[in-house]
Amino acid sequence: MTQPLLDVAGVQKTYTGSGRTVEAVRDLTFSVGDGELVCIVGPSGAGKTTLLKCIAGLLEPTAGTVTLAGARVDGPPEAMAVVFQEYGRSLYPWLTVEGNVELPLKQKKLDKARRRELVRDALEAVGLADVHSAYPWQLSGGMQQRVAIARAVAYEPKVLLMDEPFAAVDAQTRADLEDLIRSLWHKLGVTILFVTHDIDESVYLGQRVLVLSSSPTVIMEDLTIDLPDERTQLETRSSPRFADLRGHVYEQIQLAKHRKGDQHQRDEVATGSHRAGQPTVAADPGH
Amino acid sequence: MTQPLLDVAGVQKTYTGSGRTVEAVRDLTFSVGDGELVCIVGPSGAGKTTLLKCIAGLLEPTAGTVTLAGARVDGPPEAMAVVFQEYGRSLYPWLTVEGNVELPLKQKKLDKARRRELVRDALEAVGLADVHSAYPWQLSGGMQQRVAIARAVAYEPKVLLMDEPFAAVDAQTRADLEDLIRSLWHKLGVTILFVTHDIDESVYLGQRVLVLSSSPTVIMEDLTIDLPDERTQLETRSSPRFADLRGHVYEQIQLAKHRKGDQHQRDEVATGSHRAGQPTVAADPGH
Amino acid sequence: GGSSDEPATDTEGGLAQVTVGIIPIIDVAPIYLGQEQGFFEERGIELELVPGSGGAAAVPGVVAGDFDFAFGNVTSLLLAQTQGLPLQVVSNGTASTGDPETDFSAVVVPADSPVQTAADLAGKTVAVNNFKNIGEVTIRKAVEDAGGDSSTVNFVELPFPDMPAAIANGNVDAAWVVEPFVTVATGQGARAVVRNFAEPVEDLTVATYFTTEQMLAENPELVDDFQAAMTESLQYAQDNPDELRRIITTYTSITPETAEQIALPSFPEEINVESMETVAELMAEYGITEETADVDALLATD
Amino acid sequence: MNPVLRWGRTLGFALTLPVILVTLWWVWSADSTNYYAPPLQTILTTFGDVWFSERLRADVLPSVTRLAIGYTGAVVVGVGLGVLLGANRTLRRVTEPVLEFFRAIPPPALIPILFLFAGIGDTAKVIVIVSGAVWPVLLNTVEGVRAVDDVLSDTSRSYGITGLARLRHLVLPAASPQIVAGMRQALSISIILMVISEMFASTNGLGFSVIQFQRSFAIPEMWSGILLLGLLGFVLSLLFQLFERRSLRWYHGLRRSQRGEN
Amino acid sequence: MSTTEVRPARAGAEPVRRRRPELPSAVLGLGGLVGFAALLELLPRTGIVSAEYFPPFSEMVRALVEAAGTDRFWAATAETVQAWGIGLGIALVAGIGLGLLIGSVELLRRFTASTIEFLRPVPSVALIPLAVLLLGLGLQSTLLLVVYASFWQILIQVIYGVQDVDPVARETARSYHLGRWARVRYLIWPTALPYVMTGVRLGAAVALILAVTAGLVGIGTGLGAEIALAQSSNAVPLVYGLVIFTGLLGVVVNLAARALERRTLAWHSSVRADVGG
Ligand SMILES: Nc1ncnc2c1ncn2[C@@H]1O[C@H](COP(=O)(O)OP(=O)(O)OP(=O)(O)O)[C@@H](O)[C@H]1O
Ligand SMILES: Nc1ncnc2c1ncn2[C@@H]1O[C@H](COP(=O)(O)OP(=O)(O)OP(=O)(O)O)[C@@H](O)[C@H]1O
Ligand SMILES: [Mg+2]
Ligand SMILES: [Mg+2]
Repeated sequence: MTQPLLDVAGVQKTYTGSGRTVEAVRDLTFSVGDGELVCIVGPSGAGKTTLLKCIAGLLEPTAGTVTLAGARVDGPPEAMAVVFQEYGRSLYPWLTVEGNVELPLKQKKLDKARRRELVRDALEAVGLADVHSAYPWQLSGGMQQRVAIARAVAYEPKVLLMDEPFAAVDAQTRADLEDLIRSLWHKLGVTILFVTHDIDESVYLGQRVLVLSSSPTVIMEDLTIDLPDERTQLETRSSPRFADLRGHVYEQIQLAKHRKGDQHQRDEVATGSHRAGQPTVAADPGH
Repeated sequence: MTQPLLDVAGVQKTYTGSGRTVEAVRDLTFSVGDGELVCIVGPSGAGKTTLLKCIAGLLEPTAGTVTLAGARVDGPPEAMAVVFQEYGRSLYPWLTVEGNVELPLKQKKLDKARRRELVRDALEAVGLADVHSAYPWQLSGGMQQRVAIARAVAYEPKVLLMDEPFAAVDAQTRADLEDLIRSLWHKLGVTILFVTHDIDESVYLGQRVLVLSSSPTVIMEDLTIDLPDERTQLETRSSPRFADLRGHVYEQIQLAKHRKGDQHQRDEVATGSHRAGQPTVAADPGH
Repeated sequence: GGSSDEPATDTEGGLAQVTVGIIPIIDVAPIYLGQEQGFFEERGIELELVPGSGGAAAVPGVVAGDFDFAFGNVTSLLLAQTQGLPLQVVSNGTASTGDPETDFSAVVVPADSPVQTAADLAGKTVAVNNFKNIGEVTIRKAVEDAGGDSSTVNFVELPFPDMPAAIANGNVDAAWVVEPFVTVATGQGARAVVRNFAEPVEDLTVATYFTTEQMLAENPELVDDFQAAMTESLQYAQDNPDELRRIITTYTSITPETAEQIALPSFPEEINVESMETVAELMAEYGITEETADVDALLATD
Repeated sequence: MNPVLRWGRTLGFALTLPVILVTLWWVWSADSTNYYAPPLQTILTTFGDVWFSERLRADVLPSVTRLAIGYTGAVVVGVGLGVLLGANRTLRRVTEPVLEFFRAIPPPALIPILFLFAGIGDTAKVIVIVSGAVWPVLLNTVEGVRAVDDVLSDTSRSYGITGLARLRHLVLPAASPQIVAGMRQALSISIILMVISEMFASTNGLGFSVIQFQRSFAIPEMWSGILLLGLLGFVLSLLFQLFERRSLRWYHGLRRSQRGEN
Repeated sequence: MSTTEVRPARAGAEPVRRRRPELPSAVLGLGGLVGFAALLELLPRTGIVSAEYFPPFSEMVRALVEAAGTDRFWAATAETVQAWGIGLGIALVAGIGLGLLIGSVELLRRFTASTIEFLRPVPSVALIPLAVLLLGLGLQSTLLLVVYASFWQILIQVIYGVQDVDPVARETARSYHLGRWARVRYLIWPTALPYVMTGVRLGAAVALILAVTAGLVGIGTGLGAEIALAQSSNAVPLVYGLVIFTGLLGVVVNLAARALERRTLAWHSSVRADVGG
């Protein structure tokens, strides 16, 4: 691992308010090296978004610290871009697609020609070159999501946080975007934290995969993906090692879903190893 | 096929306004029998949401008609439930989770006890029994989406339209929900139109899969899924027939992505068969 | 105010209930005194006095029948007369003392003002409470009598209470004030240059009580009774200045000390018809009315 | 739809109800003997005599000038202060009671104080207009700023769009629907306060004329003035609509498109 | 390509919403009022304005306290509050009812727009003679003025609020066949509520202003009439004392409105951000 850039130490987050207290994240500790590409997977409601927001300096952890490049994060750090899960609401409805992508660049004080270029390239990369002058609300869900991605890409961040960025796009586009992210990562050496639900995606994309437990959340597994660096959709996905890793993550997720932070710790104390927690009442009541 | 319930005939939809005119849907004709489960796949921006809204009576087609149970649709028909792609915004922030699910039931004039029961069952089915009194904005993205699903399920509709309903949930939950939908479909005999990006999902769920071309949209393929009716995640997905069908749809989608309605028709006239259109400029500019 | 559409309803005690719209200033002290002394009750009238700010509300109040009688200054009534409103004057209200030294109304200027006589007001800015009203008429007459050109006076509307400050701050060159503000302004160093009620018109009738023609026609006895009671009240007021100063402090917020210092108006029983005619002519001359108001038509013949 | 037809429709919508109401008024007042409610015919005749004359320049123009300055002032102060208070909770809590205090004070009671500080000229009148019309803009701006979508807000923060850029690119556009609602309220309140301000220390103006007519019992003239005030309000609101349509194009477009109206 | 180093926090970036211990609003608000009072005390004391026309705050309060010892004062207050309460009540019911109706029926909105724009700017004060003539002096006329002035404010707010309904939420309601009433109750009303609350606060203040003004111009009784009386008697401290009292009534009204808002708008992002979380 290269020298650690991001350090998450004992982060805990409890939401209080309106008579409901939720311990979303129990205790997360991990670090990410400069230029790493880390995928985060975990059940719905595990606290992935919460974690990302804490790292982005948008939410203050109840306990623990996030350190970026040696300094404690207590506000949105410079040169970091975030793609939000709620992509639709993260686009400015009063700006055109182009305007949305360009706005952060203006803030970066880039000159007009450079902005133009970056905007055009980014929109082309996500396949939206022809809708640059439309408003976000004139676009389909998947197109909106791609605008949000283009915005982050055009920003040329040092650290890129992405919260299920491909959830609304079709399989083919998704594959294209995955390759786009990996190529960007190669080209720019950007550090990427990538939250996804798609296990294949996490394995295909990442150098490491973090598996989170159900809320209150701890880290179930920190898996290094030892696939070759040069990956292609067809070959990589059909390699036996890919299948192995994929299967492993899948298992962990299924475990995670039925196991919460507290059980996890209890288990560890009791047996020193992971054991499947009891299944929840959910799912398939018809049978 | 059972007697046709829904008939979509020559539907075309052009968006005009704000100086931008988009022919989203060119010409769609198909019908769905009573009690069928049809999946719709197509590239991002193909017009799937547009089509669903036309069927739901929320959008008037520019040309063509939608007929439901013999009557022309010109407003939201009775006993139809819709799960919107923009799940977050379709939940009422001023109502609790429970309140959101219960609201349509009140409208159905069900008595209190029955409503309670339906709400509880539906929330349990989507794995949210313990957050019934939270507000939607206190939930994670995937949880919000499941609330929207619970609302549709509790409504016990005759026709259920779902627009990428599982986009924000993790793989395990997604599998559970897929089985939930199929079991509901068996139990209640409801007719389901299901838009998804996940090819495996469309094959696993549907009796038929409609593949749409890029916008302006036509139907590229109407594929009957001849898998056995009794499906399980493990067995069905590993069957060779599943792989075949999956591969077929995948091919079609890739074709669809690079082919628009006009090309499609031109091609058909010219050669009488499908041919891959030219690839777009998008994707992976880094290489 | 518990007003009734039916004028003068009989109460159980056989008293006629009469509503009178007044302005809570010094000028209406006699009616308060008369009420206190029982002059109205003696004549079968139970008086209800409804304070208002005059002008805007009093005339429509009478026309609409909310007030049986109301207090108003002569220019307003003359103006209403030329506009064809069916009003009738029934009793005197206030009059100038005619004393150019101590009348209750004055045009005041800052102590260091170059204005020494009424003539000097020409070309100056003078505050009055209402345009085209009694202040404007009497001031213009005073200016002309002193040999100035009254058409060059710039009148500005200000409420009386704001005038002392406006003078002190130099917002206006001069201001026409009535008591207690004459005392207030002079107490703060202002100087009175002209007593505009006392000098230009002799024995000026300033304000009167009035009703509608309808009331007069339908209820002549009541009007008579009101008139008689008013006459007695005015007389009593004229004869008992100390009583007058005392009663003022009961229905206004004027302090007893101020009440001791202020100049009182005169309360003659009779209206000076001649002064009203002069005012009517002046109003026509100054273009306030299009034609000369018919004073006789306004005065209730009894 | 072709433009002629659209204009026709717009005009039809705009005129139908007024025509009905005016007709009713006309019929109802035709043989009115009530001094204060003269026949509409009389009022309309008077209207021409009174307003199509020197008064248009001498009275209407100064009024409209003061109105324009006062309204602009109210919008600038209201939006400026509103953004400040909306964005800063502590400041809002400190100042709210004081502002509420001022808001509840009747302008006529405030006027003497204004005379003390601003003299009796046009400045005081403009301040009267500002002091009354600022509230709807202020309140709506505060609420609009407070209600900025959290995801949008987070987006801005994470891209370092802070300070003035945040104001210009996030806060103002996001609050603009509510700010515009406030500005629209303020427009008619400005007209009302223009009249009230001209009740004191005035020598000209539309409100001044109306009050003078009222005081000198020139009732048809007074009514004609009220009609003119209404017309002024109507014309200004038309202009305002043009402004609103331009500045909130995205908002109306968004609503319309998602209502499936295009 | 960007070579910007990753730095801890942007210059000028807002800090994370921290839950630092905060003074309660009551204390802060009171602080604001005290500061304002101090200013009022200092202005005349330092001679910036003449104490004769603008007495120090302490004298205003003394005059007010003195007045508060009389029944007359409290009767006047009761009258003003009564006119205010009834007037605002009528304006609220009418404004909200018609606002919901006009706002949600496109056709109605188009037909009434021009008339509303015409009537709105007509000042209440210009209607005084008419009010007196139609309704006589006293409560009814005061009410007409109060209702006329505050009604428009509430109406416009409600109409704008109704139009702010989120399109996806609206489509949800349509597709689930929420009836007219259910749509108003569960969709339109909650959406418009923030606007309505602003309307209530605007309308409440305007109603109070008109209830007092009616007294000031002599068609009603109550605090306005008391102020007019004090003015015409040159009781300067009392005038200001009464004006201050009126302002304080406004503060109380706002407190009530805020409390109501916190209850009804707990879900709204504006209130959410305020209570933290
Ligand atoms: N604003 C909030 N107030 C209260 N609770 C919250 C809030 N936001 C999130 N939560 C709770 O915190 C937990 C974690 O939420 P989070 O959004 O981080 O999950 P997630 O891992 O991103 O899930 P998903 O994959 O569904 O998006 C959930 O139980 C959620 O209910
Ligand atoms: N309100 C609108 N105004 C203008 N154009 C629109 C509007 N809604 C959709 N479109 C356009 O219509 C086309 C189809 O959009 P639609 O939302 O139906 O696609 P979709 O198939 O649902 O895509 P996705 O899978 O990304 O959700 C897109 O090109 C989009 O830009
Ligand atoms: Mg999330
Ligand atoms: Mg869609």
